[in-house]
Amino acid sequence: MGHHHHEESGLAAEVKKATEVAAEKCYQCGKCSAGCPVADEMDYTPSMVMRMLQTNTPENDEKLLRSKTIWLCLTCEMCISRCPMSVDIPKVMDFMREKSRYDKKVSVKANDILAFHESFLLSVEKTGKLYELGLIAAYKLKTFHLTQDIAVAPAMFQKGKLHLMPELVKDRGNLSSIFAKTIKKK
Amino acid sequence: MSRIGVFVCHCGENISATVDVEKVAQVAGEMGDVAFSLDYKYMCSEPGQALVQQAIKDHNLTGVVVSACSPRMHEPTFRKASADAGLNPYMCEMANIREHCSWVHERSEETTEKAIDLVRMMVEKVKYDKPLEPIKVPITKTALVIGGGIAGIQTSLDIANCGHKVILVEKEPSIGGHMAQLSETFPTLDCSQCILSPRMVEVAQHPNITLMTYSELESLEGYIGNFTAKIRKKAKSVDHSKCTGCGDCWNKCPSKKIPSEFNAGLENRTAIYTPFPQAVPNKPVIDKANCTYYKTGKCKICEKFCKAGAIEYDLEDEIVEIPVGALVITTGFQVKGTDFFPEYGYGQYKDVITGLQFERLASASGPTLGEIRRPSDGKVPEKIVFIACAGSRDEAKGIPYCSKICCMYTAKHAMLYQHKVHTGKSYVFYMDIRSGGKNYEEFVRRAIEEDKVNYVRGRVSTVYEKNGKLIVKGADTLMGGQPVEIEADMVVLATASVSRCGSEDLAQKLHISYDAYKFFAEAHPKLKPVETNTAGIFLAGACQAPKDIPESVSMASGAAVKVAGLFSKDEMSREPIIAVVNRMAPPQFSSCVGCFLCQTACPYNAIEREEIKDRNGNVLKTLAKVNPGLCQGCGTCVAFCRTKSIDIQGFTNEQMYSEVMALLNA
Amino acid sequence: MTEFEPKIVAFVCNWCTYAGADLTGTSRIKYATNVKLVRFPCTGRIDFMLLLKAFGEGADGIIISGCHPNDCHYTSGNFHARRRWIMFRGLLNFLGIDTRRIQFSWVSAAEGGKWADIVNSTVKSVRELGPYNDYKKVADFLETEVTNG
Amino acid sequence: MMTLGFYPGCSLTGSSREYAESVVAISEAIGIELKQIPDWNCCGATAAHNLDKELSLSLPARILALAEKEGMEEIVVPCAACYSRLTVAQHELNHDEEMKTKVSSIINMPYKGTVRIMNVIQMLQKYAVDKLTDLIKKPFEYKAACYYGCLLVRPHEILQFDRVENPQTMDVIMSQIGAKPLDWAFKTECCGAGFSVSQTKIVGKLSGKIVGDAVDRGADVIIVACPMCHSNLDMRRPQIETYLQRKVQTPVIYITQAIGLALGISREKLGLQRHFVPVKIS
Repeated sequence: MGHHHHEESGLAAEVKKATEVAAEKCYQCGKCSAGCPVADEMDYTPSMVMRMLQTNTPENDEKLLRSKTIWLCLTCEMCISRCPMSVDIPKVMDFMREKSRYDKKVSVKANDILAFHESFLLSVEKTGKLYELGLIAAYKLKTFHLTQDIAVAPAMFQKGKLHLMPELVKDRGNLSSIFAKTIKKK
Repeated sequence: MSRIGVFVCHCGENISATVDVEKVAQVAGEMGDVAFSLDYKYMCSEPGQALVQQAIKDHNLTGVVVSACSPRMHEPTFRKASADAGLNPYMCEMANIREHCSWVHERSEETTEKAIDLVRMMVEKVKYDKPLEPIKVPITKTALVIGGGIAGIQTSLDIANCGHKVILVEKEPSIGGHMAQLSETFPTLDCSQCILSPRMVEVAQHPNITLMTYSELESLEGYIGNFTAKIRKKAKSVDHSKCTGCGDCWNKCPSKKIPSEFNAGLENRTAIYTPFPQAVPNKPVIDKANCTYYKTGKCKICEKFCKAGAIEYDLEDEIVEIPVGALVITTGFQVKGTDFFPEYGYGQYKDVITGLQFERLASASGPTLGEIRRPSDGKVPEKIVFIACAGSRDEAKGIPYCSKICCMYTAKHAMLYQHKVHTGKSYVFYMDIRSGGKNYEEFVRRAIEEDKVNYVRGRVSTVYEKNGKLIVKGADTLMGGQPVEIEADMVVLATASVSRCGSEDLAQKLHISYDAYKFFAEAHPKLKPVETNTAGIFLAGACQAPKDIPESVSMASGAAVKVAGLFSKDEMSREPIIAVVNRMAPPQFSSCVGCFLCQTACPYNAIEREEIKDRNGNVLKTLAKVNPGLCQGCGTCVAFCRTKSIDIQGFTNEQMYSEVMALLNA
Repeated sequence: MTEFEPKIVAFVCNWCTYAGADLTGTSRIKYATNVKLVRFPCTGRIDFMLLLKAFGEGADGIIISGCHPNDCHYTSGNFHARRRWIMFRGLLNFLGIDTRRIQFSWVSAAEGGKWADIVNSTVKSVRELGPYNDYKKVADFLETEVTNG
Repeated sequence: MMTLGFYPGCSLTGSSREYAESVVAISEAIGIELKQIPDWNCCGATAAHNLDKELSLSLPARILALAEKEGMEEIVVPCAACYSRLTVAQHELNHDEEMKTKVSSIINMPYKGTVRIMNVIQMLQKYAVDKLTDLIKKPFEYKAACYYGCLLVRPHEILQFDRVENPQTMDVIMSQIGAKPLDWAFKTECCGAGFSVSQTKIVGKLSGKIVGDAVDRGADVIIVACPMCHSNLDMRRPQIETYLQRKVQTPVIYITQAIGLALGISREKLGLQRHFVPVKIS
């Protein structure tokens, strides 16, 4: 009793397992790419990403994990909100980013973006909240963009928008244990 | 004791790939009362049927079980074959081991076991089968056609030309349907009205056709050959026998702001109106909902100007009852409006229009007399974008199917535009080009190669208005999904074709099935495309699924032949699957106690009272009696009967019990 | 230990569910082999004594399926069936029969996928309920109480 | 005075202080006391779901669990990003029992998933709409381009807030306080969101298109309900001007600030002095 069982492997299969998004649903209409605000900055447009998953070749899987596209996706959800087949591309992007980072395949072109995310989470891990000054400092150290926004910070202080000292969550043990059990586990 | 033959079909490999057919035949051969069994590649083929017939004769069979496909497919085939070999056809049953077994399970022992169980079930049933004789019923040789579009027109003419009476019912004031609205038709570009109008006139003048416009089916009772249709003739407020169609009334009517249905809302009409100048009949009706007189009690301007004195405000809806022998349903389709598309502006941008609206713009009889001018400011669009698959093939919008006609009419639209606006640029956003049809692909190629229409393979994400332009954001998937932005003057959406609003109600009145999208269901997707599951009711045109003109016309002629075939005889045989009340010797006469619960349950008023009298005329007992002409064999009465006195032939209590026991006591 | 395979009988109408199950086949959608269909002209024809009989003969579960409301080929048979089912359910409760063993549903001729889903979900739920051994009670009831209406 | 749970989120304590200030100010004016969730943490924002799914569910779950512990039935989450993360996480956990159990053990707290999460517009719809008209001291008579961004309306299946194309809820509230909301094309286009620091050029382009369209259609002011959108449209104005190749002075203010002005609350209390693009309207 039951269905044919094909042993599925490759990135598309991993995507399906983790996100329940089936790449084969995509019929390449391109509505996602048409509406994506950063499609023209990407190395592969969203519809192209789905096509590459469909080809199910190790070469294309590798290209995707090393692409700039996955890090440029803003999760604005425009694609899925208009997708005629309800293919949840943002979920696919989240999965591929996570995997790309754990597999150490992040595109050098995405260094800044990754650095920002990591600095952000570092701040959350240490303080429980976003410590903006700390975030900027950590980001600058990671990227060597030492002079970026040099004019903005003083203005922010002046407008009362930056705190010198972080606000701290009291139960920081709880926070670091959350990090230990999730992102730091792998 | 019965002598039963079991015939197991391989159906090529359709059954034998998952069911061990040899084993089924062998086990069946060992079942009680089974005198003969075999398996064969194609039971339904001529040699296959011959095998059944030969076995009936050789083994003197009293019953036959064909273990093959669904009885809905081949029961008539094998019953006829059995009858030809001298067996009563109702002694032949089918075990469905294809649709209900081989096609829905993998190859396994369980699958074969299940097939054997299904065969056993039917063997048990056959044991209790009784020879039945078909019921003869007379045929009313009048057809009722519902819907006066091209399908309805064609089928009416074909039936009428075979010499039979036709009543053609149309709910609008004129026949013509969508085809009358079209500009030119693909792939020949001949003018739609020019080829349609003569047929509309022919319908009106045909001695065998009674045209009832502005009318709708109210209810339908009866069965094949013997239906009774009630038709509501809506009050026209104009006496058409007096009206000359001069037009004074609509020229003077002060209510001029009603969106014209015929012009797809691009132009207005008056409250007293004919839908279009070539209407048939070309006489007006008053649209009561929009008429000043009906709304306020004052006006009557049309009456003042009517020289013929034809205006009659007091006319009321009339319901007529007509006996008919068959029906053809040709109610057509409708297209989604632009308001169905939030991402294309919710229908708020005047210059985003539907394909049907474009037809009116391109039509010589349309609001712009055939010039392509955009609705907002009458400007000739210099750049025009056509969006195919607008709503179709879109699961998220609830329309996963292909609307079938859009690829072709979009190519036609772009071509017409290029013919009319030589300096213009046109773009077609498409997903696939579906141009299967005679000269269809050539037509699309002509649009691309000769008329220089720019085809872009991709869907459009959004359209918005800015500075009098429509910004179209699409993508070119043949360029890796590269975004394409076009500043257009007009956008035409090839909106999805959907079933007519109200089709569910109509299906329920007719007791015919419909699919998930409310298109009417044909009896078999391949071999019975114009029949419905209800005998005597046929389908033609886009009420069954989206289709173009040639397809609608062929289907209409097909349905007409079915009707003409039915009407070629004076009476017909009906399946004797009807209820009967048992009879016994006096003094009981029947186990029926005359409670008449069955009468309350029967949807067809088929249960009558029968009085059993002695020689002196004294009533001894009152029993229920089934009128075989009216009974349709649903069996609801059987379930209601407390004394098990009423039973349904072919599905008797004995048979059903034996089937269940056979299944469970394997 | 092998998994318990319940015996399930489906009483279906000819026009909607039988045709829907045909469509399941035409569409090659797979489902469990446990369910076997018995064709009736209409769900209105289904005599509920027959259901008791089925339990009495060893069925672990029953599916009754016909046309959607208003879609009955015979106008109203499915309404009668539904009304009778509501009454019958009371009787089952009275007899102490778990009504989860009877699945009442509507499957149209267009709903091939839905039919497969119903079969599979019924097989699953009846499998969880386990074999049905109380049928003797029903059979006795049939013998003594009901035979005379 | 009624009390509602309050999750300000990190931005509202720092770079978007004025949003918090104006939310609190108008809540007071309509009779609502906002009570912060004790010891709340960051929701994880874009970074968490970009890098680790379980983390992106656990951080919001801790916040919601704390609110539950405090007995809060409804919480107001003014930051659209936090609102989105919290709502999406709650939805995912409610539809995945296994993950719910797992996350509960990660945060080491019981988690039910029953707290109702509201954005500021929903709070206004529910508790202020009928009072607002009476409280207006000085109608906000400006042409306003209401900018919703992504996170208030998408994913619609989960958020179920407003319609996904050309939403109207902010427009309705703005017209209630006297504004003329504009029909414009970029209401729900993305501003560049989390790229504020890492991809300032992209932010300049995306936000530039938004500001450009609003200005072209005659907007006096752009109204937002998201700190990320605000900082991109306001703080990144130099990059926007580079993209548009023109100077643009049109201010960007929070819907709560606009309402505050209409209710006659002082500019300082509403934090209007904290913007980069000077707010000259009053």
